[in-house]
Amino acid sequence: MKLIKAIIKPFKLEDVKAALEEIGVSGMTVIEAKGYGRQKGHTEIYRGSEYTIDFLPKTVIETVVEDDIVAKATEAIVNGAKTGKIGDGKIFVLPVDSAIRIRTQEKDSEAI
Amino acid sequence: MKLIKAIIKPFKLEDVKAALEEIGVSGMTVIEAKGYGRQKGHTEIYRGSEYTIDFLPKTVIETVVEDDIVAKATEAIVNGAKTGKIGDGKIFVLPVDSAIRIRTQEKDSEAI
Amino acid sequence: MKLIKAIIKPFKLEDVKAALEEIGVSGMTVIEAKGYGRQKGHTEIYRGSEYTIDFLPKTVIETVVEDDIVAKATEAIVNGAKTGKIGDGKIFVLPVDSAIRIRTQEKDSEAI
Amino acid sequence: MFTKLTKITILFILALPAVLLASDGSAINSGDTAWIITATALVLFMTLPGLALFYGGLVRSKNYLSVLMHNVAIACMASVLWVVCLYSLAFSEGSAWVGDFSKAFLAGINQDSVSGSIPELLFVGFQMTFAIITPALIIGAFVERMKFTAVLLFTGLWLFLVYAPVTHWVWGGGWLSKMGVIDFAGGLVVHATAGISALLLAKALQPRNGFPDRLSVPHQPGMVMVGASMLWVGWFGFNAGSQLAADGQAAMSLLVTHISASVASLTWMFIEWKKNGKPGLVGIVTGTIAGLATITPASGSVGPIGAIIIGFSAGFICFYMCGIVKGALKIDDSLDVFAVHGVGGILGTLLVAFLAAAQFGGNAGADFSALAQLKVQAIGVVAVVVWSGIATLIIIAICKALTGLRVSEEEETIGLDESEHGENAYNLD
Amino acid sequence: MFTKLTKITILFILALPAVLLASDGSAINSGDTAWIITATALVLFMTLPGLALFYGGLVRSKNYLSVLMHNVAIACMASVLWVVCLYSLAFSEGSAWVGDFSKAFLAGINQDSVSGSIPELLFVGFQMTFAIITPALIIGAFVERMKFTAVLLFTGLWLFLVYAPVTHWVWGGGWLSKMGVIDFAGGLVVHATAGISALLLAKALQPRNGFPDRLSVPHQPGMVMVGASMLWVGWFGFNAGSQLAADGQAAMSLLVTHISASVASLTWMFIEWKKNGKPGLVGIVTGTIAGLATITPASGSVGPIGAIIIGFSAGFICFYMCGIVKGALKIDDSLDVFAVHGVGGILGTLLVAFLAAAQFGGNAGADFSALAQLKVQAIGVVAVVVWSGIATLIIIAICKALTGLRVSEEEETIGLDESEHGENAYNLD
Amino acid sequence: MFTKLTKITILFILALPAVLLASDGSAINSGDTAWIITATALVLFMTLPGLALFYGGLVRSKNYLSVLMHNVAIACMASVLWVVCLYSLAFSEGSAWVGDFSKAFLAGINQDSVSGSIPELLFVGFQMTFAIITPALIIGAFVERMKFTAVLLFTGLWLFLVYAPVTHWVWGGGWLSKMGVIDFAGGLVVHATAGISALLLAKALQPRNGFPDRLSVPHQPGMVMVGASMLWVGWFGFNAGSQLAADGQAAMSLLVTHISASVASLTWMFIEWKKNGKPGLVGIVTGTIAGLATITPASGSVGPIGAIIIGFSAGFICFYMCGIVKGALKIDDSLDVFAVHGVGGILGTLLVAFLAAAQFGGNAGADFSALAQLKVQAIGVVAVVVWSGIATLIIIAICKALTGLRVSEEEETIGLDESEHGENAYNLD
Ligand SMILES: Nc1ncnc2c1ncn2[C@@H]1O[C@H](COP(=O)(O)OP(=O)(O)O)[C@@H](O)[C@H]1O
Ligand SMILES: Nc1ncnc2c1ncn2[C@@H]1O[C@H](COP(=O)(O)OP(=O)(O)O)[C@@H](O)[C@H]1O
Ligand SMILES: Nc1ncnc2c1ncn2[C@@H]1O[C@H](COP(=O)(O)OP(=O)(O)O)[C@@H](O)[C@H]1O
Repeated sequence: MKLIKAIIKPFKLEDVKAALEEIGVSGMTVIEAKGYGRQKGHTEIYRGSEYTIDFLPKTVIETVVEDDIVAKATEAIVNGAKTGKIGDGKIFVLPVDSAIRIRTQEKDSEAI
Repeated sequence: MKLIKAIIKPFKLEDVKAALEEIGVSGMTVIEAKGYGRQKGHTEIYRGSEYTIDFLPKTVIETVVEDDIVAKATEAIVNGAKTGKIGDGKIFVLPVDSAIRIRTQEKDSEAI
Repeated sequence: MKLIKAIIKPFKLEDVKAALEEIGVSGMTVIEAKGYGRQKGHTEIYRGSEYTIDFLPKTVIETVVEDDIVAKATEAIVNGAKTGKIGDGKIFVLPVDSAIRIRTQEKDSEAI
Repeated sequence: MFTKLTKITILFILALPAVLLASDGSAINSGDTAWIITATALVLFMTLPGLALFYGGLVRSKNYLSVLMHNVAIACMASVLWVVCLYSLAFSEGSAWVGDFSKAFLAGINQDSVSGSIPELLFVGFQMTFAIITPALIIGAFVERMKFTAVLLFTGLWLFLVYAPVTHWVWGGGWLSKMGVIDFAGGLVVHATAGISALLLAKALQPRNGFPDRLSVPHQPGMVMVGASMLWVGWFGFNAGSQLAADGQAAMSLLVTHISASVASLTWMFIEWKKNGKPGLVGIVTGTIAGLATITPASGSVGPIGAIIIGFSAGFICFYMCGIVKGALKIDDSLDVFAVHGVGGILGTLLVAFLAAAQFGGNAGADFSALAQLKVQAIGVVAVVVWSGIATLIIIAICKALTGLRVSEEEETIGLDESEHGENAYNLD
Repeated sequence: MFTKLTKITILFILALPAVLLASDGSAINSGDTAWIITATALVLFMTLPGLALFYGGLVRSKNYLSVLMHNVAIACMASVLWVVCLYSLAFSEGSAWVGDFSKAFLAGINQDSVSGSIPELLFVGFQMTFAIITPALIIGAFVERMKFTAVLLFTGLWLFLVYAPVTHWVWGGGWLSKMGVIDFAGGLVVHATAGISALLLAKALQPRNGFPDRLSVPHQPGMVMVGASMLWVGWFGFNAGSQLAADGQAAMSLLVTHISASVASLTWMFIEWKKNGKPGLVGIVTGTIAGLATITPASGSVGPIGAIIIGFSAGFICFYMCGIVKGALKIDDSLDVFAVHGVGGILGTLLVAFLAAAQFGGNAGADFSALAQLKVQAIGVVAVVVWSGIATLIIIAICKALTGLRVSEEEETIGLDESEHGENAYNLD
Repeated sequence: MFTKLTKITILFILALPAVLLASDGSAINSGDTAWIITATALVLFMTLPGLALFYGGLVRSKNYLSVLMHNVAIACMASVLWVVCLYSLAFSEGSAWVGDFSKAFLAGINQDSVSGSIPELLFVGFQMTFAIITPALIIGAFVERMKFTAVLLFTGLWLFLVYAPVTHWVWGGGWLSKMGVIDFAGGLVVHATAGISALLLAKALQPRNGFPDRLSVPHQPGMVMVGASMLWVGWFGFNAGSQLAADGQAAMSLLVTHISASVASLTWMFIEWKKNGKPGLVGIVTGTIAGLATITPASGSVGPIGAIIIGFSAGFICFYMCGIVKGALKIDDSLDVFAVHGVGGILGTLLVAFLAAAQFGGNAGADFSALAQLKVQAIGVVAVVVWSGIATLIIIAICKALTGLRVSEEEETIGLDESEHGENAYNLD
């Protein structure tokens, strides 16, 4: 099992969700975040003073999947999230030791 | 050391915290999230238009514990978080290489 | 590759970001969280009733880096985040299997 | 001489719009009318959105919209019932106990009807805004757990059984009014009735889950302050408007209202500072409301010195009452309706017996006897408290039978916004 | 006898401030003036911040500031243009179709100029607040996608081509006024013009991305309620202020306005409850606005019974119109400007032909013929609808040519706050 | 003849409520009174919650509640002190420099006391709201870092040493008033005093941590707009209320106030658009406030043309002053109190010397000399600036000695809401 952590542009959430569902991944947890990277932030000017906004709104999607569909899942995320412009984000894959469904105490592949 | 990542219903946070404390786990980090899974979202109707809310509010609890108490900790979380209804959430266990307490630079088991 | 997950005091974010940039880490994702640990919460009193606030605002920084700079990076975070007072937070290091840059599909060390 | 007279006559004709004659010979004064139209707007503003925000900021975010919903729905219901027959029950002649239905649907009242120096229709409208805010005050007792159907039923019955008769007693020419009770703008009619009913309803409803140890803090203290500010400004309409004229006494009412609010706010702030170590925003503005509620019955009688005394008493006593109700009585009168409005209204009603006296700068005549007045005021308080109490218990019984009072535990946990109204307050993406 | 006269004379001199004589011999009444100054403040308050919040709470958080910005910029533009020449075009004599430029820059109007019983400058100011809110209503049609430059250009042209002439027709002594059309406070002038123009503009702009299936819910329903409350309170100034005097009719206007709002709110709430299973906050306050818009043209003519009928019709018909516009017509009139204001304004304009009659408690004389009046009202509706429509299409064409109507898809995705105004609404750290 | 006279007499008696005679023979006008009661409510509304929201939206979320707290506490303190003796110091006869204590605790003023054509108690109340907002304006200079104890001490002393004497000079019959200075509604008394004191206090306090490079953006620009809107509406009470009557000049004051606000808003918006590429919400509404502050001293003298000129100057000059104070002077006058209010107030005070002239549509008589008036105005400005400056430095020294000015760095980092008031602004779970 792997945890796929995808950092994407917020307005791409719907597309990524749809892409994941298409390949049968239908459980995920979504977190609002702020990102810093090559994509430069911007400045806002209020009453003549400049304020630099370094961190840009990003959305983190976490989904735990079986090892064999990691590749398909990351591909789906890329397809859903890609705009081709800087700041599209990253996907990280982390190992997961085990999973439990709280409601039923099912374990691992049954749980996700 | 393991990172236990539990996705639960928000109003169960207090119960889970209490259950974890009881078994001696007294450090954790909590993040608001939105979840998507078998539990269906709902619709809201404004002025005759239907809006589908896919993502439901969830709370993510992350706690890093020694390997030997992982089982006890997940059990405690299950006990605290379970309502028996769909949408109770999941627990994922991830391996952790190392830990540092920022204040003291203590490492690993001393740090958590 | 490792995922460094640092839980810090929110007002230290700028310092940690600066410290990381100095050693060449210039990609990170930041999440607001609430923490529970040795640092006690506080009480607020409204109209004579006491309310206990257990969870304190914390900021989670996640950055994926090459294995060889993990040590430098955690050191930088400690330097940026340390106030020496209880509640300064923790750093956890987790293994990462792979990384993808969504925009270019570059992989792993090219991606971060 | 003749030309002078002619000139006067001409001038007079020009001045006529200012002194429109009603069919029954009494005159509408445009200045008084201007002020009372404004006061009507101000008192409506107190509820919508003033009180709604004041209360809404104090609850958890998952119940915020339900509080606003209660305010709107109660306002609409009260307005319709007012015109249909409550106005008639409160202000038509009837008996010493209650009016009759002679003015139902405002029968017989038209643009030319006069009440004092203002159009009677305006008096109807001004008083309507009081009939809106009074049941809305009770919301504070039942937030976060009462069924919406029960809210509607309770309010409807309460307006008939409590508000209309008590208003008749005190302002509509009923027995308390004949006895000479002083209640300028509603210490009894508004705050005592609402406060007592709130206490009993809170008791009947049982506390919110988590009371008293695991409740959440007010979800937006800033919103509480905004609501309190609107209440403060609107209270000028409430108290100074109750003079029903734009004159010197209206000015005095405005001033003493403001002073009492200021003194009570500072009193509350300093007590809190001393007791808890920090002066808080929710505290200071709760003091404001206590000061406003307490001066209300007295605002037509006292002077600045009296206002300072009332403000100080309000801040002091209401502060401690909040703790007593929740701590000692263990009643979850959630937003302190009784401790602030009930206690404040009663306190002011009693204090005015002394502070109306000329020695305190009040405007009572030379033959005023504080003790005699105190007796009348005490009778008023007892009567209103007892009657409001009994009627509220009856209404609670009816609601229990017809709708049930309280939502299920699951609905309470989810929050009323979603479970009762299908909406969520903050969707910041 | 003589002393009496002298006394009268003295009294009169003392009373003079109340009856200031204007240079042309007519008199300013201080009470009427007091009320209309207040009404002017109330109507400004309706837009800033009332309407801004009402609309702002309904959009997504990423477009919230842009809605506020539209309100402020339109208010400022309309104010300046009003003084420069719109007032003159609307209210100077001119022809039956439009005024002239004789009062441009308020030429010839000074502190002593009188209009009825109030200073003409006050009439200018009061009417200015109507010229502010009317184009601001249209914002609801184009939120979340229209270019800011186009908003400014559209508004400027619209005020000249639609608002000023229609105002002249109905209130400025133009042809509809001569025909005897009843439009007390702007069912035609304000709501019908804005509603029709909104519909056409929404159609021309095309729907927002995601319409109708993937739109987001209102970002803060509580804010919608706060805005609606402010509109409600301010509407007292709008309708009762349109009497231009503090008298019995002003009181009646206030009362019927309030009743219609209350009944429409409850009607909407119960329909929604029945249809969707839950009574919602956004729903009930939309009902409020529908009730207010619909009574507007009738608020100088009907009585309480008429107000109840109007309120009920407003709640019922506007509720279903919301669904029809978005569902059947598939026009993304995003915040239902046409369904609520356009339909409401037209509905009230037609209903008043019946409800002004004495049988319904209206104030029409004995020789009033509902059918004859209905014909006039219908002519008014058709004329205003047709003219607003044609002019709006022309203005849209001009805007398309000069500025373009719509932001790019990327800007829309990012949200107008950031892309058009460089700001973000919520920075809670 | 006789019957006519009788009729007149009868009419007159009926009209009497409108012309209540005070004990000293002067008369209260109910229309004027109605308007000034309303104006009093409007000016209170400017501070609570108008200014509180305007300022509160500009700070970081961790200091938002402290800003509201400052507004409430200052309002309460100023109100109490006003009644205790500030009114007396400002408006009793005394000397050319300051009043005396003869009216302390409003001694000798009752319901029948008259000031002009309104009750003196109302004048007391109206002026009280000015004494509330003026020190509240200074909050903008010290947000996010000043100790709450110091805020209270500073404000108390400032009202005695700056506000009361300057008010006496200009409005209380003092030396500037005798010299003929024009300051209709407080360019000098309110905006110049507050602006200068703000600048010096900001300098003494030192900048906030992170100034100028690492400051956070306004936490809720929408809230800034809501506050500004309330200030705008309330300003009608401020300026048109300063006429103390409901007459043609009040209408003119309202109109020029509104025009200046509109023109200044648009000016600011277009400069920002041109300079920064985007027109922002915070910018346009800051322009609004600049336009309102600048017209304030002139709003009793100028016409529409003058208002346009003032509005344009205000938008232009205040825009650039914001940059100069923070950029060139490096003073962290955090919310631009000096650049907007100080500069605006002074600018308007000087411009009125020209724009009051009949050529610009002002209401000065034929013998008006702009240059002579300019000299008087300049003396007024210098005197007020110098005196406010000196007194503020003294007060700062006292505060440093008794309470200290600034919270610790840790408290500043945590935010004043939690460290000073023990509360948090947003608890959305
Ligand atoms: N090393 C990293 N660790 C964690 N998150 C990262 C890392 N690098 C980038 N990110 C996240 O990915 C987002 C996009 O990265 P950025 O460098 O701006 O663009 P791109 O991915 O197109 O090169 C960032 O805003 C940040 O949230
Ligand atoms: N594969 C997954 N990866 C990450 N989070 C998941 C996954 N599946 C479910 N979740 C999270 O768990 C929550 C509950 O899951 P759901 O399928 O609705 O109910 P249940 O756990 O009772 O079967 C979801 O809302 C989501 O936040
Ligand atoms: N075992 C843990 N797992 C996850 N997060 C933890 C753990 N222990 C502490 N934390 C996080 O670190 C923060 C600081 O920890 P705390 O014990 O209060 O202070 P310190 O790190 O100085 O000992 C907590 O608020 C919590 O967010």
